[in-house]
Amino acid sequence: AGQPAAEPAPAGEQPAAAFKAGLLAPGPVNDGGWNQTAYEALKRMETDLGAEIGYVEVEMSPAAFEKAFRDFADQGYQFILGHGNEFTDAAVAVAPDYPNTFFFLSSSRFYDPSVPNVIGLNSDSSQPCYAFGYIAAKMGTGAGLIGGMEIPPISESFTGFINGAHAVNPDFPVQVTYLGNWTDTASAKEASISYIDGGANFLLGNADFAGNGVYQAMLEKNVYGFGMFGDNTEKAPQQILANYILDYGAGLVHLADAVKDGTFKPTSNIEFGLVDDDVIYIVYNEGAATPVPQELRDEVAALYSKISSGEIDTLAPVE
Amino acid sequence: MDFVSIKKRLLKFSRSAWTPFAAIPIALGIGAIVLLIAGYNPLQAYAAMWQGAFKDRTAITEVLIKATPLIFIGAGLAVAFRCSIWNIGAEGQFYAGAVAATAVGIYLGDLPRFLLVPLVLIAGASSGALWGMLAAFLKNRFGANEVVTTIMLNYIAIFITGWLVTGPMIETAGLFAQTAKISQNAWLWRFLPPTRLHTGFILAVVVALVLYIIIFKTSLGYTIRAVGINPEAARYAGINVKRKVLLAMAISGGAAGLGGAVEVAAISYRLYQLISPGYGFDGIAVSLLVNNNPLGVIFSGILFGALRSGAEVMQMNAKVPSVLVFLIQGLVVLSVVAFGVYSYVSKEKEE
Amino acid sequence: MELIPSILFLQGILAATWRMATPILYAAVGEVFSEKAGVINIGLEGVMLIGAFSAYSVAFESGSLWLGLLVGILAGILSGLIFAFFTITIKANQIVVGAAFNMIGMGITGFLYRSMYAVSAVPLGLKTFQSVEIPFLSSIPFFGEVLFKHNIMVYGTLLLVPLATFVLYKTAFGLSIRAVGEHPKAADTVGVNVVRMRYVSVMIGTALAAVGGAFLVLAYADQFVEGVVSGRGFIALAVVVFGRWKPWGAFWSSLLFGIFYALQLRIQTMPDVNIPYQFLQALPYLATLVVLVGFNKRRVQAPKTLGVPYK
Amino acid sequence: MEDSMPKNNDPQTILRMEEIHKSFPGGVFANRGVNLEVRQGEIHCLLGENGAGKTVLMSVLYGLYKPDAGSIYYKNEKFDARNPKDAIQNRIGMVHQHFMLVETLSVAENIILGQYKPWKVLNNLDPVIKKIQQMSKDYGLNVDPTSLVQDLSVGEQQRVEILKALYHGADLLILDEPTAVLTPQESEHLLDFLRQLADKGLTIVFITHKLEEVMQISDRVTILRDGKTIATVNTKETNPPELAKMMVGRDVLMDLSKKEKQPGKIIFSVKNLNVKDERGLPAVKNFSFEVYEREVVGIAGVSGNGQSELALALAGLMNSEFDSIILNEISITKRDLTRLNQLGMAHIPEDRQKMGLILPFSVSENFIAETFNDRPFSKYGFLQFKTIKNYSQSLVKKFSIRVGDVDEEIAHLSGGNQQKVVVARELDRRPKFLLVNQPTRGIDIGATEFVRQQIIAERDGGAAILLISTDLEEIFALSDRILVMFEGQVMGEVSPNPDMIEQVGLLMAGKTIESVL
Ligand SMILES: Nc1ncnc2c1ncn2[C@@H]1O[C@H](COP(=O)(O)OP(=O)(O)OP(=O)(O)O)[C@@H](O)[C@H]1O
Ligand SMILES: Nc1ncnc2c1ncn2[C@@H]1O[C@H](COP(=O)(O)OP(=O)(O)OP(=O)(O)O)[C@@H](O)[C@H]1O
Ligand SMILES: [Mg+2]
Ligand SMILES: [Mg+2]
Repeated sequence: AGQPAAEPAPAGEQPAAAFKAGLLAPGPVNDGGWNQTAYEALKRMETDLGAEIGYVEVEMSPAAFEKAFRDFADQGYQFILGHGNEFTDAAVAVAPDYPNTFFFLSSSRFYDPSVPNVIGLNSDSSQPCYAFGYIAAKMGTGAGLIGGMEIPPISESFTGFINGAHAVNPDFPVQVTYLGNWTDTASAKEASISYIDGGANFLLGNADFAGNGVYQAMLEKNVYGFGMFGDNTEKAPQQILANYILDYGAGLVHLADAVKDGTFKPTSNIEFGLVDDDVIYIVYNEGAATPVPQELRDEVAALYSKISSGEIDTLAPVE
Repeated sequence: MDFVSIKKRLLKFSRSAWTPFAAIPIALGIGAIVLLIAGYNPLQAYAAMWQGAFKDRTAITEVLIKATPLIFIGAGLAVAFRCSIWNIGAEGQFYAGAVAATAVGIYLGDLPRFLLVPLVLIAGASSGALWGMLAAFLKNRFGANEVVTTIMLNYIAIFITGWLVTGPMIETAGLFAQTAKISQNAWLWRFLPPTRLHTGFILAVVVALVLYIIIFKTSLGYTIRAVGINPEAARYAGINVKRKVLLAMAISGGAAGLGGAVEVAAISYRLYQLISPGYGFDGIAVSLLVNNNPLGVIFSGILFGALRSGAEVMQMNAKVPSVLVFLIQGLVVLSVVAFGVYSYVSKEKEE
Repeated sequence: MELIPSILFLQGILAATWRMATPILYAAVGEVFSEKAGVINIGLEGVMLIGAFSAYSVAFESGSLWLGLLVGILAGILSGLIFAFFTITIKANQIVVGAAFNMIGMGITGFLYRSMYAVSAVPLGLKTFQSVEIPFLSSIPFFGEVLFKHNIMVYGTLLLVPLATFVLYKTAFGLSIRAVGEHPKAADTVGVNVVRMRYVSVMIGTALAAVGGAFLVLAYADQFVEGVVSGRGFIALAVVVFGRWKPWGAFWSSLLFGIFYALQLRIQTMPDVNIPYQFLQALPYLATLVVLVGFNKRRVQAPKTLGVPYK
Repeated sequence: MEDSMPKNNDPQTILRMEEIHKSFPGGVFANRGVNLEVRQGEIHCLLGENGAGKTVLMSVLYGLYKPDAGSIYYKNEKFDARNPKDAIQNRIGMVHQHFMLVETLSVAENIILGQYKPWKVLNNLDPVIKKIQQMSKDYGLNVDPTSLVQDLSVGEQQRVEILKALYHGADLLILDEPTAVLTPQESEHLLDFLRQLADKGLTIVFITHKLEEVMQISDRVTILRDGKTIATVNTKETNPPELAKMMVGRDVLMDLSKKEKQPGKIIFSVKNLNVKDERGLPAVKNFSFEVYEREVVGIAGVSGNGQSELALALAGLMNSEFDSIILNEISITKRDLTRLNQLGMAHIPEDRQKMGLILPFSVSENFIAETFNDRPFSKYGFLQFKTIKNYSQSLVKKFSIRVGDVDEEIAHLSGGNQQKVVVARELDRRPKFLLVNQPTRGIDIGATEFVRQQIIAERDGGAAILLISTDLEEIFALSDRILVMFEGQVMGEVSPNPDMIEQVGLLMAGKTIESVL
């Protein structure tokens, strides 16, 4: 059954001009990964703030980006999220025409006082992945990381993982495979099997749709792994040891609330990390065949503060 | 040329050019049924779509902007298809053009504008042409089927681009998988501010026009069509068939490459891994839709641009997944085909 | 590299080769039928998507993989019927209709997937076809792993290819198909129903393409995702040409493609290999080009009326 | 004469077609009330100009087309074939004008094609092969059932076609211009064979343009013109001029008046030409000849003896080796071969549809197929449509080509008119040297007469002409000297003296000149 066609947002006790939040997603919002995270955040604004929401899975061509931003801004959207660094140029081009609209950019560290209404939001996946790497190196024989394409949100998470693993054991075998697309679940699964054949027993997939193939391999070959961006336990209930939850919604609702009230006065770009423990956190799977032991969880907890304080640089260049 | 024959020609042309438009209602009708089944309100969806494409001057110019790469690619493909070369590789040729244009736009960025802009466009066109000629060469020299080679060359071009933007050409900050911005001197003129309508669109129309003239009015076009229809007879008439195949692929690839260059120089100003959302494949339909007539491509390109442009607003406002637009595009193509056959039959009866 | 790891490496690649080749092979063998009869279907990618989606949704709703596969095949046949109507009855250009089918396949499956399996629904995974280890044989070192530990749809190709060869070359039906693609008029004058033969061949083609798509969701990964076919339909087209329009040719060519694909994935897992991954990914496509050029001395012609409507 | 047709239920009558009408979209009326009556065991010729409706009439009988009106009685019953299968099942066999053989299949496969239900397993063709071998022996047809059709000569393919019809079981055998592609010997053989079949009780409908054949073989003749039956006559009671007149509707000049040869200088000469065919086997071996001004040199030979390769090589369309080629005192190198056109050669190719014409193009676009790049047809690379049209209209008039508008697609013209377009285009360039290959194959007498007159006029105008033809009658009618070609070599030169026909036939069969003279 489809969603009901456009109905006015629950108006309730909203002021005359409803608060509108829009999303430009670079891929299908049901991908169980990157795009879905943003979509769910948008839904949170609807439920928590009574915002009127709109999203568009924008054609992946720069020509489309600017138009989509304008289409939203023209309709009075005050909060528009471009979910990916690729939207930066377009946001910067459009923003000066809509001073009353804030343009947020995911996986971006953009901040430029001359375009104060464009704000980069980076959720640092390398931090939880550092913890994953750490766990893998403690518990496993080797790890395989499977990415869709080589872009920063992906490669940074892998850098974090490798750094975490090498913190335990500099010789811990861990390699990265890129698929070159976001849709090929079969290749993702095959890449996972390659790692397993090569002796690895930990997998981490960060490839949107294609990531399903990685979970599938965990399940079928019974090796450990982690869930990315949300609770993926059901995809491999015995094998997933922990999920990295990116509750983008929690982070965004804050911001949106401030935007709505007119109190949002940014002075820098925004970084979400483990320190924002309602936005980025790890949930262990108690139902796993071999849950992460308590001592290890304690060690990981100790890492958190070091990461947050900057003592550990999860993004340190690998080799 | 007397008045009657001019009128006859105009009539004939408008008939062929408008066929796709006449077929749209059919496609939309079927789309509406699908929408209804899935629980959406088709009227609302289509109203949003119409809004998105035509609500004001900006929206219309955005349609033209979206149509631009399709016109370049479609007009080029019309030439290849007229020569009976099934170039499925416009996607790769578009990438090749975008890459070369970006390289020139960045590394020769100090050149003055009047030099740099043409250089960027020439680089894009020639790089696309070369990529296309590679397939023609393999066909001529080894008899390698171009359907296969151009598909393979698509993948290879996309992977090379991916490598360039994550490796050698990555922006100096080295953060994101994209190149630096090309020099401002390479930017195409946006002549209708505040809209983004740029000279690239004009260029696309001119290219389509020129290719139309070449195909139908010149002896070169005569040879290309002759080779496409009957290579044996063309050879007998003294036409060097292999050279025409090479040329047709050069034109086709060149137009696609020029499209890539324009996309970079007018819109994105830099290169990404996925600079094309599948223009090369849409271009096939854009060209075939109007029976491989480069002039008709202007219309079908705009039609596809409008559908795409409208689909995004449809998703924004009517919450209908924009993937639906692929379905509608496909249905448009099929109904045009059916329509074309129908009008052909009725024409036969008239006579 | 030491001996044992290198044998394991090879074993892994070869086992993966067959799996990776399977979806392409189904589609390619189907396309052999279609092209032998004179109809080229560049819409394979779209048909595979349609097959994948319908197989998945039925298997998901009913809980039966076999029912899913069956419905996938039916959806393929229906697509073929429509394709045939346009290309054979209406005599539209086959490339145009194929291009339209790619769009329709992408659009309809994406749209229905969104509408039916809305965001954050229940778990969408299936219990896929599991590996069937052939008794005794699967315990043979090396070969056991490579050949005898696959799921039923992979083994299915072993049935498919000889069967397709048999049908094409050893039955009156196959004889008619081959005749219809070469010289339809000649076939017509001896009482072969050209239109019917082409319809049937096209539908065999799309049915098998749908099986290839269904394989991806029923026997590889466990759920449909948009664009899951990821270009395999186009590869299958290449495989048909490369395999010289023969089922066994398609078999070896898809294996060749599979081996390069498996190889590139394996090389990416190897430490100390610093080739940019994009070059590795380009490997299967480059290899296809090179082999196509290098081994194409003895030119085999396409069916003579390929792409040409009859009458 | 129609009154003389036997009425209903004549036991002798096997087939009667009454008032058959058949038209095609676009207003072509192929049959406009044709009547045909064929008697059991006779050889019945169907005669008529190109486009008279012969093929269409037989196709209607055979179930390929549905008639618009009219009725058919076959073996005294109403007969209405919905498709060829019906016809075959009713023991009607047809050998089509253009071979209906699938080249990539074997002879046996071609013969059994369409004979079985789809699910019939053809694992073992041995019984079929045996049966074909037996039949081939019985009929003296000499056909190897296991070879691929593409490896067979034209004559062999013809025999396969006949065998196919007989294998399917035929009481009525239709042959549509079967001799058009055969050598005299092959034709002779075929005619004898058909006579034998008829003597065994088979009924034969035989379509041809060659009046001698009609006279030689048939019992009765039906003449069609413009889609209507003109007459049915007993062969014994008629003669060629009368037949020709009925076909064309006027008297036909059967022999060409040709001025005495006035030898001039050598225009074209070739020394030691060698050409390899597509499979890389030598097709033309050390071929040398010269053609003088005002002279027609005829190359006679059984088809498949290297004539096609010879013509293609000279036209620069096929790779070749040679010691020298001289055209009009210019020595031609290998590279120049493709430019021979510009140097004064014209070429009328053997297959107009494959090489001479670009079918979906218009008549006028076909007229400029070789000159499109030259002034005045093209200026600065732009085609000059007005000039081209005027020029085309003048050619259409000059060569009396029957076409409504020069912008019409050439595919819509009849075969004879298509050939006239090619001839007109080539001759209008006033060539020094004219290479003509099978100029009248498959076209009717009216058109044949015209084309031959044009060739002679060209000779008398000073051109040197090389005429390649498998039609001996044509060779003798047009040539001043005859070279006989066998397996790629010149077997000897003879003069076109009608007494020499037998010798030429022997040379064509590979006998040496010494043994013949
Ligand atoms: N399929 C067709 N569609 C349209 N017109 C046709 C078709 N087949 C034949 N005709 C037309 O019908 C007429 C009769 O053609 P037909 O082939 O019967 O002539 P024919 O007597 O066999 O001539 P020929 O001696 O050249 O073989 C011609 O004018 C031809 O152009
Ligand atoms: N579908 C068609 N539409 C229009 N014209 C057709 C069609 N099919 C055949 N014709 C024309 O009908 C004519 C008859 O066909 P046919 O093959 O009998 O030619 P022909 O006059 O006998 O010439 P030839 O001697 O070369 O065989 C041809 O001129 C052909 O171009
Ligand atoms: Mg005929
Ligand atoms: Mg004829």
